[in-house]
Amino acid sequence: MSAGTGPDLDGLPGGVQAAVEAILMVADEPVSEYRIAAALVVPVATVQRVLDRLRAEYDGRAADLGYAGTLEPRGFELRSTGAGWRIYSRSEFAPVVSAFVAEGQTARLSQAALETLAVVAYRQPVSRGRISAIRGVNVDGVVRTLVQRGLIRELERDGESGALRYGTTTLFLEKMGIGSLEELPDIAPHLPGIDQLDHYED
Amino acid sequence: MSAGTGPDLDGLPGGVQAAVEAILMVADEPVSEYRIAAALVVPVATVQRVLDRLRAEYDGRAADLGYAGTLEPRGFELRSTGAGWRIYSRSEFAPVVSAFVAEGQTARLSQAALETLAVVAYRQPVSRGRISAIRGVNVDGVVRTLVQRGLIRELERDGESGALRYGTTTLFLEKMGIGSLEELPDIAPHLPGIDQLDHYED
Amino acid sequence: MHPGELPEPSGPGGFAVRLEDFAGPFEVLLSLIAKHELDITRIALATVTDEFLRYVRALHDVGSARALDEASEFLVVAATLLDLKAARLLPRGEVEDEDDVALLEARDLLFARLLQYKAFKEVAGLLDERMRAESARLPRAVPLEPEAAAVLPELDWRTTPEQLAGIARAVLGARPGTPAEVGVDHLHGAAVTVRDEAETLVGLLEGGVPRSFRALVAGAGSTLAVVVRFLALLEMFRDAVIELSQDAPLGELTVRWTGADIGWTAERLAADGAADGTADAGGAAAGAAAGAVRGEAGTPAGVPA
Repeated sequence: MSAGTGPDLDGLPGGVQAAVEAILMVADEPVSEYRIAAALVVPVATVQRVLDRLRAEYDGRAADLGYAGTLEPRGFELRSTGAGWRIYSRSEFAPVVSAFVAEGQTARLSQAALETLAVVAYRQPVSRGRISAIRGVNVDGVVRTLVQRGLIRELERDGESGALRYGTTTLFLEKMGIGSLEELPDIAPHLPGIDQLDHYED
Repeated sequence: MSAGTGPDLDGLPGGVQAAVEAILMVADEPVSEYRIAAALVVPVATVQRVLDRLRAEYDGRAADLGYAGTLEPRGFELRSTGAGWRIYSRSEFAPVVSAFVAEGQTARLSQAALETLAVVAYRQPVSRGRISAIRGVNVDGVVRTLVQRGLIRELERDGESGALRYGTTTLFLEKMGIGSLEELPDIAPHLPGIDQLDHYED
Repeated sequence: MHPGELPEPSGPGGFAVRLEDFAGPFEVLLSLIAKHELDITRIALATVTDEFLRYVRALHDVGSARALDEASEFLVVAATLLDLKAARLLPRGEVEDEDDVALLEARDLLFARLLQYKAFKEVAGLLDERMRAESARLPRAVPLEPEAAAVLPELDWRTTPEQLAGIARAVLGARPGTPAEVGVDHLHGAAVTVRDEAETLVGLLEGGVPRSFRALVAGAGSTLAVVVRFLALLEMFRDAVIELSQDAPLGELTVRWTGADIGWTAERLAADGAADGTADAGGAAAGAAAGAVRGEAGTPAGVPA
């Protein structure tokens, strides 16, 4: 199955499937099937098939795998977003798992932080002045908190006003479990006509 | 199986075994069977049994598990060291894992990594939370890179907050061409008093 | 309104109001106003506020942690409603009047602002839900095993101890949140000082020939320089080294030098402390006109370009 130049996966215990698993184990960010295929020197379609199979296996979906009996779900799951594939602990075990992840566990965001984050997510690149105008309060402290949490970051300065503008980070996408900003929930149903909003220039 | 005060593991998919797996999959340092037992509120002997079983399962040792057929080994394995248990990619797959890791890595430290390294060098022992507060961004990924590069390492946990703290390594001294931390150029006159820095507790 | 009746906390929606035209949750009131189904001018905001205060007090009495949250949220919404109402109550007159057009736009803006704020609030709720659901799963992000770490490309190290110390100074010195001084690096534009501009003006006027203000600022080169030159003229007028004359309102402003015999020089502005062009050209002009802006001459002034 493997091309001549790649490692001899068929000779290894568990074959291609185990090789894909081995890579997933060391990835510390979502990985695409293309990167996996490149490392293993196997066709992307093969990797795609293996990933789908692994996901079903971890979820305990015996029927999808063609097994007659039942299959226990594993304590972890394989998830795919636009950014790629990644191993997560299964959500049901959140209460027992959180104690073991040293830091990086973030406390819940305040209502003010959430609203500011929403404005940045949907209006980026956006300056603090504009966020303030929308929220009707000073947002300096909240913006700082969001930057410290790694959820938003400073982007370029606005050409005209020179104001620093902010956008969301890949960590934000991760926390939302999405691969790109296009996957954000649609805001349109909540908004008045977009033409009205365009009055809100800084 | 679980005691009255613990989480209801039997009601969760995969039971105690999946709960242990969930912890092992995302713990970012080796964990002992005692810590797992405490978190799950089950006897240590039970955790020990589950760990042995998981290891046999990952290794594909069907006979040890009482299975009649064969079992494919997984791409990961459970290893036990003095510090505890950890899931690693299976050692046979080192070549493909290496191919994956080496691609997409650069030989130079990023500016973000250098800044974080400078903070650790001059403020050690220091926690990730505090580095984050000083740099104003999330530093989890960068700290991981520096640990992987052998330039910083985990020290003791902070007595009060329990946060892991980091310090530089002898490799760092070697790279800098100095014999000890005392030889680092003095930056004190340019800094605010240490009492002011203490605002940055995690 | 029915005095004596406590508005009831109505589930997660919270605050409800009872008015002549409307009784129900506050959220519904807002959406009716937004949809133009209820005239904002008919709502007695004071009544709404009174009811709200009683509602929050009731929450507080039962020890609900929501009291503070709800209060601050209400303040934002109430302020917007008040703006909205003020705009609606102002006489509009004929639409030909430019001021009226501006007012109408302001009203529309307020509507949009209210709606937009509500939209982001709703979406913030969605983000919260999503992130909470997501945080139940933790991604695997563990340090590389030693074998895999060994294959990382050899580190290309070029940083000297002095460079690292420089980085440390920069990072540890510039702490977020408590800047030692207000950053002005976002203000670009050449430095223009009152003293320098006064010197230029003296050069133009010294011969004794009266010149128009228009001529004096003709070579200024930027709006900022024009503003600072104007400030310099105010300073010179205060020191009685120039005379100003204007034949008719909005007519040509003529400037004449009278300071030759008292030996006035622009250096004096440095010694005295003189008006200083500040960051905002408009603000500086307004301030100077009111005689309010005092500062140190020689301080660079800048405006957003």
